[in-house]
Amino acid sequence: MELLIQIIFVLISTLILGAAVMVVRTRNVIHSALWLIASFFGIGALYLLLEAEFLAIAQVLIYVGAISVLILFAIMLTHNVTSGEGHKFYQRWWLALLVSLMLFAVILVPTLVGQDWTITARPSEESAIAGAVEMGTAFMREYLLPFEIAAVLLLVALTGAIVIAYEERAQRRRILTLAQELALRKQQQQNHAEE
Amino acid sequence: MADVINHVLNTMLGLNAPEWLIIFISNSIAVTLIFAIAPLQMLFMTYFERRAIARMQDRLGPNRVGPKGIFQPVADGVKMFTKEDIVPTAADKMVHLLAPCVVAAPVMFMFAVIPWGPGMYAVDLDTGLLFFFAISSVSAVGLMMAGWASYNKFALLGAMRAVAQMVSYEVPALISIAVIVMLTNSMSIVSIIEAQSGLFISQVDVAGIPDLGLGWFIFSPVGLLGFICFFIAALAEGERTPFDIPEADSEIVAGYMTEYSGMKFALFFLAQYLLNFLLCAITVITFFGGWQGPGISWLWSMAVSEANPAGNPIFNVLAGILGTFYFLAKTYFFFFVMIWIRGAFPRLRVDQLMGFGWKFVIPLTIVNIFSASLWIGWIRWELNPDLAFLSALGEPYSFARWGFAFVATLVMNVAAYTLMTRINRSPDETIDELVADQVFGAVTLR
Amino acid sequence: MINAVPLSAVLTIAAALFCIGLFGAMSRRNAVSILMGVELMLNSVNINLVAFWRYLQPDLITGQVFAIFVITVAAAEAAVGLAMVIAIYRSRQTVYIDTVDSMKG
Amino acid sequence: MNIPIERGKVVTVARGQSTSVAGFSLSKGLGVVFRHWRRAWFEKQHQNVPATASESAPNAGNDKSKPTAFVTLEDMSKSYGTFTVEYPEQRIKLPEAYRNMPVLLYDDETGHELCTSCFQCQRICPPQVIHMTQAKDPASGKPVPSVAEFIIEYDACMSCGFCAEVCPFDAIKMDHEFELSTHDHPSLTVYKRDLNRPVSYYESIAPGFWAEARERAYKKLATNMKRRPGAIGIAPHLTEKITAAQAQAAQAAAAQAPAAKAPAKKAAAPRAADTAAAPTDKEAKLAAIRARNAAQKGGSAPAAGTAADAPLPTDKEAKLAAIRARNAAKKGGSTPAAETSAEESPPTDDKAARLAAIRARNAAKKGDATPSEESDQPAAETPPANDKAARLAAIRARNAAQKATEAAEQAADSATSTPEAPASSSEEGKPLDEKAARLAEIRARNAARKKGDQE
Repeated sequence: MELLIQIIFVLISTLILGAAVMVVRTRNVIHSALWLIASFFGIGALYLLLEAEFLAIAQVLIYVGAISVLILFAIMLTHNVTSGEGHKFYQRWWLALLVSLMLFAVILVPTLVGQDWTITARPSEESAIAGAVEMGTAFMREYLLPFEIAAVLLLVALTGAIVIAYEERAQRRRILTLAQELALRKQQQQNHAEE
Repeated sequence: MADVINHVLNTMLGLNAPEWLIIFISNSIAVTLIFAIAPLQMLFMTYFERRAIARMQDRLGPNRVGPKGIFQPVADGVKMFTKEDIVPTAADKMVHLLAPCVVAAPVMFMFAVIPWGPGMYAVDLDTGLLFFFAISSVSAVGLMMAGWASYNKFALLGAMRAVAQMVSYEVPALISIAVIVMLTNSMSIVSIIEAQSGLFISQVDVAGIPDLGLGWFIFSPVGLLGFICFFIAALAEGERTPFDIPEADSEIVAGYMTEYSGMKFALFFLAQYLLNFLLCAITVITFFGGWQGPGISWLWSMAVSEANPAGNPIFNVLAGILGTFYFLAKTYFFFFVMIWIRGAFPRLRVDQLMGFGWKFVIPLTIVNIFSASLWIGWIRWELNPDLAFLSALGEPYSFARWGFAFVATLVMNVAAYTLMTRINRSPDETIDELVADQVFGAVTLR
Repeated sequence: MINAVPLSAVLTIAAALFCIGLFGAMSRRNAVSILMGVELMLNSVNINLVAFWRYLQPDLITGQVFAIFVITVAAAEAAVGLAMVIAIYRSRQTVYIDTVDSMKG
Repeated sequence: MNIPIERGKVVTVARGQSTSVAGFSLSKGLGVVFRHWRRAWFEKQHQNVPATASESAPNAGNDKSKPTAFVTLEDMSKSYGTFTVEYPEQRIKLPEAYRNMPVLLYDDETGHELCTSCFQCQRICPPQVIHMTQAKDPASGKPVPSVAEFIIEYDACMSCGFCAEVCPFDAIKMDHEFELSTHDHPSLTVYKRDLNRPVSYYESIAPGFWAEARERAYKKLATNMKRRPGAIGIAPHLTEKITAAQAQAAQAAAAQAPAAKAPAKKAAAPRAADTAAAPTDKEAKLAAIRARNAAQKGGSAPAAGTAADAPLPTDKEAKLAAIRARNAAKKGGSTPAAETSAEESPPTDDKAARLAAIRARNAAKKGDATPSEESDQPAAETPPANDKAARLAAIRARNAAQKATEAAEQAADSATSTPEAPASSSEEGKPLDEKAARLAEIRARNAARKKGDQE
């Protein structure tokens, strides 16, 4: 059974990392967005493997369902076809690569591997908290304040996003009904007649 | 499913199969069943729709291929298989190929969570309902990919409209389903259905009520308003009239499906019809008691289950058959309602559609959540000792409390509905001006 | 899962994802790609949180709760970020961050 | 309730509902659609056309074989039930004025085609798909008011119905047959043999139209039949039958020798009378008809046209020929118009020659007396050439005379050729010089008239 789980874990991690690399490397912005969605799926699968069921489904619902669609919309609204000019990367992109490699190889891996984590054996089957019920109660009890702050944050962010992105249409085209149109035309004729 | 297989293999045939083999067999049977039943449902649904919409328009509908036109979907299917699959040269080959898969695959996932009868479910996730809607939002990504990959501005526009509509109508769908989750304290679909047994009065165990499996949520005002909002959202999610703007023939050629032909087009078609079926199924499960119906509980009491392993498996089969019959009858009734609405109503413009969604349906669902919380509060909570005067309402879960809650929430919901309709009239027009307002050409219909 | 895969393996996966996200955010000129890189980084943080909850503190739900908060923050950030990108595109007709450097207008 | 709507004027229709609660009108709409759905399972909007008055039973709608027609209500919004007509099994009764492809009519009794090939339809046809050639009288080579070959290219015909409207003899009518798809394209060029339809068929599909056109069609047919020698005007597929029947009738007529005069007189009686006196069994009726035709033909047939009687074995033939010759001579003398006489009854050979000679002389005289008449010649000729025109006219007259003599010898041998034989080459040769003579004569007359005008 352990071997099976290890195989699945290796598969999922290759999916996640492979997709992440592709997100960074591909030229076409749309393709990188699609690879991003693939990596979100991989991360969702990893959560399932870690028995965080509600989180996996929330990940799929929020990231794959909403945020990636938002990113795709943004790309399409700003993707002018003549986006070919200029290279996709900074000239000195290798510097960024060096920094991130250094960060990974020198700092993170030694700390992680060297550490001897005190893995607590799984206490017992039923107390394994995976479900949404415990999370709901936690939100309403210990973490009520962060929950409310998160709610306010979302509200502020959304209204802010709308205000920023709202294109003030100079003259909004109202759909006049026939009666209004007739009235409008009569009015125009009157003030035309007055001049 | 697993316990039935376990019962058959171990007790009946006596060979003590290992645990994982039983799970493997039962799951593989479930998966093959789903992959067999889903396309069949789709075939029958296309036939059912064409006959029903034909009768509504005073004509016969397909009756040439096979007796009464039964094999018409088979003919359509063969046509779809044999049609040449044209891919536009400037299209993004890989994404063009992947798009139908990304649209059709989630629909198959959603079947995993649907219970067809008592004990007849592929998997019982304890967040089943949320899983259902999470996976359904993935197909929106598939639509976007299809629209973009076809390198055709009509397809792109159609895709954007479809995705905007699906995402914006997912909000009311989820909120109106949240009401049901509040009523049943769990998101697992199986427990939602089990909570709808009894007779007309849900969530209140009043002695002497025979368990006829009719305690559906629709019979409470909270459920009624939830059903109305959810069904409107389901119509929009499944792109049925009056919300089928994305592939409305008159406006944008075939929406995101313009550049597809042959098998890929059939996949889109399959995904759309199965999504409609599933949305009807979820409507039935959450508001009309899924496979609940008179006689099920009696049969199930004698069948093999955890509660009484000594039961006779024959009753499993019988209860399953009756349950499936109830479930499918109700689901196809709602599909008929979808077709009925398609036969009766014109199509909404995109701005009307969005306005209707955000200004009418979502406020109603929020009000519905408020009234649901009142409903739960009144029925279930013990009374704080110093609020003695409320003790007149009787014990928690008592009939008196149910009556009071029923009346209160009914008044609240009806008031919300009429308020919403009155608010949504454009502010600068009084009733008389609305009368003078021309809706259809030169004649005002009041 | 606990005895099959050591915690450090999951954490290295998260770290790798973080570094890839960092590289993506730093090396791309297109604003939307930068946002994607940031999303990857946030997701790697989430993996860490869930891994710690699963391996070290399965009884307390804190890990998952914080993962949910991170998700909400990521969503809010993505919304505002993309709104800004669209606003910039509408005024400057370009999405390349290095060309958008003057504070005027 | 129909609402008079003038352009631009705003009309409000109160439907009696006081409040317009949203959702209420939606459910009314659903109600209407559901009623249609429910009643569409049982009711039909069309019923079988009752062939006879007795059969107009309400449930006649579902008998698939008989043609069906739609039930039109005063207020169409009250109409429920399916209106689908399952085409190959059920068919809608086609309206009388339905027109698909033109067909030719022939009279059932006499087998005579109504068409006299007057070329009107050929000229009027917008896509020019009608082609016909006029029948020639095998004996004299003169055109006969009947059509030899009639072709319609069905693939290009657009069924506009112009030919049917313009035909003065009601010979060509529009058919109701629309299942004309075939595999081979050439079969869409339809010849007369396939175009012919009996009048009874047309009467069945368009009774009203035929009732109007009946009188004048038959009157014209009667006159034309008299001018058709032998079996020329008869529909091809009926020719043998009709000619055989005529032979029998001739024998029957001969058997009642003394009554020879009676049939002739009877033949002259208007056609309507024949049908009234039809004997009981069909065979007898046919024999009577053929007798009448033979007598009628005998009367008008010119001496040269005796080909129809050739097969008579007995001496009767000589007697009949004599009767005919006498009538032809009588007829020949009395007819006023120059053309018809020449065409209808070329008198005995010497007369034709004498006429031709007279004409030649006049043409010659005219030729030198009036130089100015050349002006109507094509401008290219100069005045000094007027004697040339006269000489030409003289030459032509001489040829005409010579030809007339040859025609006399041939008259004897052409009698043996069977009437159906297509126009043999000899016939074409003969009419040529005759035409030349006529041409000269026409020019002469024109010249004379022109000179008259100038003074």
